[in-house]
Amino acid sequence: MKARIKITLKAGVLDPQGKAIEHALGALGFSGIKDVRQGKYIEVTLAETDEAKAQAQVEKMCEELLANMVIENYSFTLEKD
Amino acid sequence: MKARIKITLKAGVLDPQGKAIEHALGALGFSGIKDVRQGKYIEVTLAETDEAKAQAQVEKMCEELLANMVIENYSFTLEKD
Amino acid sequence: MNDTAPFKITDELVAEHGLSGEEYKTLLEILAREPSLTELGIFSVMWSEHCSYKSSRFWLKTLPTTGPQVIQGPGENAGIVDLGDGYACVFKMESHNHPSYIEPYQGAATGVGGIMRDVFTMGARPVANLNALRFGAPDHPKTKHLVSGVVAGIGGYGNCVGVPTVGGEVNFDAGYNNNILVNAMCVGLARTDKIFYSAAKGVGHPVVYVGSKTGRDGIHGATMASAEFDDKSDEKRPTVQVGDPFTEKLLIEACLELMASDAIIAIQDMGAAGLTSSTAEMADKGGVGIALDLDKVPQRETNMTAYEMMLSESQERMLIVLKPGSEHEAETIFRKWDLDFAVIGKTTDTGRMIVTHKGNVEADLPVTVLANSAPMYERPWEATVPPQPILPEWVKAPDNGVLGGLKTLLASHHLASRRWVWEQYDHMVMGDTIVHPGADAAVVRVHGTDKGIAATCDVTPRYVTADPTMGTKQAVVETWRNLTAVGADPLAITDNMNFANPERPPIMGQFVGSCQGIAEACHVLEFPVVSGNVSLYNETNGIGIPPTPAIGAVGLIPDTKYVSDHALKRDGDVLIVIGAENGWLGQTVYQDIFAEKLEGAPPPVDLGDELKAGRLVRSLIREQVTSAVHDVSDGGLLVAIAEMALAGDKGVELFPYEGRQPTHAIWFGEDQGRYVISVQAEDAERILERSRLLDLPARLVARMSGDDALTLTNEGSVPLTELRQVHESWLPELMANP
Amino acid sequence: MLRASVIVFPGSNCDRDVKVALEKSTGFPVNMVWHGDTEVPASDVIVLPGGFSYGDYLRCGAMAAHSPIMRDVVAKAKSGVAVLGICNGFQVLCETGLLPGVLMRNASLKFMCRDVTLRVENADTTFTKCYRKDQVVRIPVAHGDGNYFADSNTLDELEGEDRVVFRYAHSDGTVDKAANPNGSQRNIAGITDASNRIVGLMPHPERLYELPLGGTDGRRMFESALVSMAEAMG
Ligand SMILES: Nc1ncnc2c1ncn2[C@@H]1O[C@H](COP(=O)(O)OP(=O)(O)O)[C@@H](O)[C@H]1O
Ligand SMILES: [Mg+2]
Repeated sequence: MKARIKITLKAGVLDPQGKAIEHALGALGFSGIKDVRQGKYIEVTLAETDEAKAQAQVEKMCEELLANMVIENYSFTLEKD
Repeated sequence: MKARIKITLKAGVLDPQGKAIEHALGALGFSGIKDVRQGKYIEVTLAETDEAKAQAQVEKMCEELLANMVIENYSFTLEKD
Repeated sequence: MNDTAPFKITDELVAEHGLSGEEYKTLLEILAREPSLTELGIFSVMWSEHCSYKSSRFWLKTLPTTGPQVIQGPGENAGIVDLGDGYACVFKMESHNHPSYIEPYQGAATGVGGIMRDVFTMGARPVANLNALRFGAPDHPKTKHLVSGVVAGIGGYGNCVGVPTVGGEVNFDAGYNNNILVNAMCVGLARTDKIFYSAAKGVGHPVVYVGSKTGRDGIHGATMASAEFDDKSDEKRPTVQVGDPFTEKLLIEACLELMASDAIIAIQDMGAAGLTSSTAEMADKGGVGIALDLDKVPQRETNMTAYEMMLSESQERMLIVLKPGSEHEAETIFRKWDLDFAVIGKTTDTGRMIVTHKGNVEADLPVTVLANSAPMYERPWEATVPPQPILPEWVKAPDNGVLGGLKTLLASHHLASRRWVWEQYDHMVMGDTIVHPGADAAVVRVHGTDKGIAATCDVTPRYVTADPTMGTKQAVVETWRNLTAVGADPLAITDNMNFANPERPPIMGQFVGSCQGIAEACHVLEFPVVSGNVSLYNETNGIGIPPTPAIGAVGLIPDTKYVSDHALKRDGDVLIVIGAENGWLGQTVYQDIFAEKLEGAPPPVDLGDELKAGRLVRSLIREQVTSAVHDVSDGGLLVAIAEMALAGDKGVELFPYEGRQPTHAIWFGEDQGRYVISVQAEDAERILERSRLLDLPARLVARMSGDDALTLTNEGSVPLTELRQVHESWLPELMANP
Repeated sequence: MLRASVIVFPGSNCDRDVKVALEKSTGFPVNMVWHGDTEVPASDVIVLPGGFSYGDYLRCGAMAAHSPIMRDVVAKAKSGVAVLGICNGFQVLCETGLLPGVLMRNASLKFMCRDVTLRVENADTTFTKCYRKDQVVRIPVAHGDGNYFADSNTLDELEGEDRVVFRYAHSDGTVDKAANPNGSQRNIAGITDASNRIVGLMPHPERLYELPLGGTDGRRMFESALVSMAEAMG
């Protein structure tokens, strides 16, 4: 199974990278741009074939390592290969 | 409109981060994990309301700034607010 | 590409491999048969300009490379000089120009990684990195993107590995608009009885692969580095190598740990042309054959062919020939550091490199021929005719007065502070940096001792363009002066010869002139070349870069008590300029900014005077008479004094010049062989006398004023804060907007 | 007597620097402890050094926080052993939860290596005893992710409990945005736990422990550890 994980900053957490991108887009002439936020996108291939178990496994990964729950949220989708 | 953009490394390009995450997951006791790849996830809110125009605008942003087209690919979805 | 499918070697295929028809004919004669595709690939990289030095070898052989301090001259991964007491300094500089133009972050990062491997492969722990960077005009649309990517890449790699980046230079010139230069230098520290070489002596020894896995990175990188750009290269975008500094750090630690044991016969990094050139060179130097089983090579991607594995330039990989029986010990160390380890072959008595993959012999080539048959060209050359000198009177005085002129110069792209660059580099990690970036040369302590290593790099391409021989002599001498100014005994240099297409006789003439300049300066200064690198074909659509022979140099500080820097610090001191003042304005920064052109001959170098002045300054430093020393270079005397005042945050009052030359020529001329020293007022007369006895002009030029301004009698005064502001703000402002 | 241990993670690169600075400042030898080990030898002080553990990949300090040795570091910290996290070590302490908050990318998005001036806010911790409160000290920073972030409740709590140890300040001691090199909340450069024994900071005291390096302001942190131990012994 393939897990596609998005890790995003919680609302209210300052995002210096997002801000810099917003600024740079403005300087490049893109107008009407706002609320740029940068997060991470992680793909993981799992040996697990049972969807529920895979779900639990990915949640555990995110909580333990992939996301810092103080500032980040995660969400993911699972896909059979 | 809100664009949700995924930026991933092209196939074959070394991903040191992905490699290290895979290794760390193994050390944490997750088994059967492979092909971990890390990319970026960027959200942008656009003033543009026309879908085709927004599409073109985001493509331009990706090519010009958000993705490093030498080593990265991008994909995105658009969503009306 | 598929190795096993039958194929025909066509003219196009040969041309795609960068071989000329002549060269391919020679190859057929050598082999007495058609090569396999893998063999063609192997030869193409071995015969590339980058690996074979085919255009430059003839002239490089004329450089002085010996001296009592030299432990290893050119020919190994890096050069080595003796520091005494069992310590050796290992160093080299290398270019990563084309990759950095295509992908500035990764190109520069992998350049740093590559040069560090050249150094630690010899048993040295890297202790300092430097970089010489040339970008296009500040307002060229690509410049900022390239500057920010290159600087971030150098910092990203060096900072993570934990080696301080302590020095370098940054230039902007339209001549580099389409061909930037990224030259990285690494300085390492070894014990003289623990130096490792690449000769794989002895038969039946295991050949071991360690580090990262092999992917399809940079295949054809070595030939790309030797091929001229054209407009299509923006789109072509060959497979870029991505660096992994974390793995490099582990690799350094693991290799140094293994080197502490007795297990290694030979070791070599896999640099350009990866497995091919490392195996060929190791086997050739050891006088043995080598058998490789590619099935054993750790691979990152699936279905890799023999061709791809032999040509891959994946980073962070090393090849080691072990003493038999030590495989287990070695494997334990590399596993501990989480690195790949695989025995991929052995040395043989066949004299051949035999490469097998999936049961097929993919290459079977005679080692000596492979390593030594590369063509050597004595390319036709046309010497550059140096322009006539111009008189100082021909260049007008600044409209804004001498102090206004100073401000303009300090804020110019030539002279503005590079702090924005070096603050992105960790220049203090390892805890031994005692002279930081911003000084004439950086100094790092030999860990745990009172010795120091001073390092610097320099070249002034506008001088070299006008007169390759004199300009390159000047570059060598300027590094020598920079080392002297921090109190070091200059030891040796490395060079990075960046030029355009050598197949054009005027370009080849620049190269030849440069080599002659290096040879003369190194010979007189007893300052040999111990390593180097050549980067040719730096041109796009027939427009070449200015000739840029970057010189990297190291010196020894016998006791760090006697380290000097250029910051004024002792109140009540006076400043003396040592060396002749002729007001030379041809090819100067002043001329470029105020006359908006460069003309005339560059300032001449008198090697005899340089020796005298350098020796005098070094003795004064060792006698602890000086409290600050700075050499006079770009921008001339007033710029040098202003830099000293700014570094120490101490005001000075300049004495009016009363000689025959125009004042602005005296303050801004770039006459060579000069130093400014800060000494106590009561010592001044004695020092002036000592200098004159050596036939070296010397003049009292300023005194510490006790305030915080730079004052020139009859001209007025400018606060240091104002000078600092214009000097420090140019680069941050340039880079502030993308 | 001071028994100090420095943890070595793959990618640590100030481990030797801090060992040398500790030994030179206190006169006692320092243990180096491998991240793969499961027990820290008996120590008064454990130091998590600067560097790029695991390349700083994913998030700074995240992977190191899960190293086998960290279980014992956390246990020992909870049982009263003093812990100092410098730069990457501070990031690791936040990732383990021994200290609150997180260190984000510098507001400039650039790595920054230079001297900064700090105001000592809390001179009662194990590592700041030898400073005076409100003293201004000069110590270098070298980081790309030193932008301290915590929610405002946590920040208020830190301030209320006097747990901010250092703030970025001007040389006259004033604290404002211009003195802040990385965008960190309320100019925070270092914090402590409630017991004043677990301290994390972004600046590198080991880089200014002796005059040839340009100053000795950092040395006091190591001397403080020694003094604290002597006091604890009575
Ligand atoms: N790319 C760089 N990396 C690190 N330090 C640099 C770099 N460029 C310039 N510097 C530092 O800035 C100072 C001024 O550089 P430069 O003008 O070339 O000095 P000089 O002319 O005295 O050799 C030197 O200390 C140099 O090491
Ligand atoms: Mg220079």
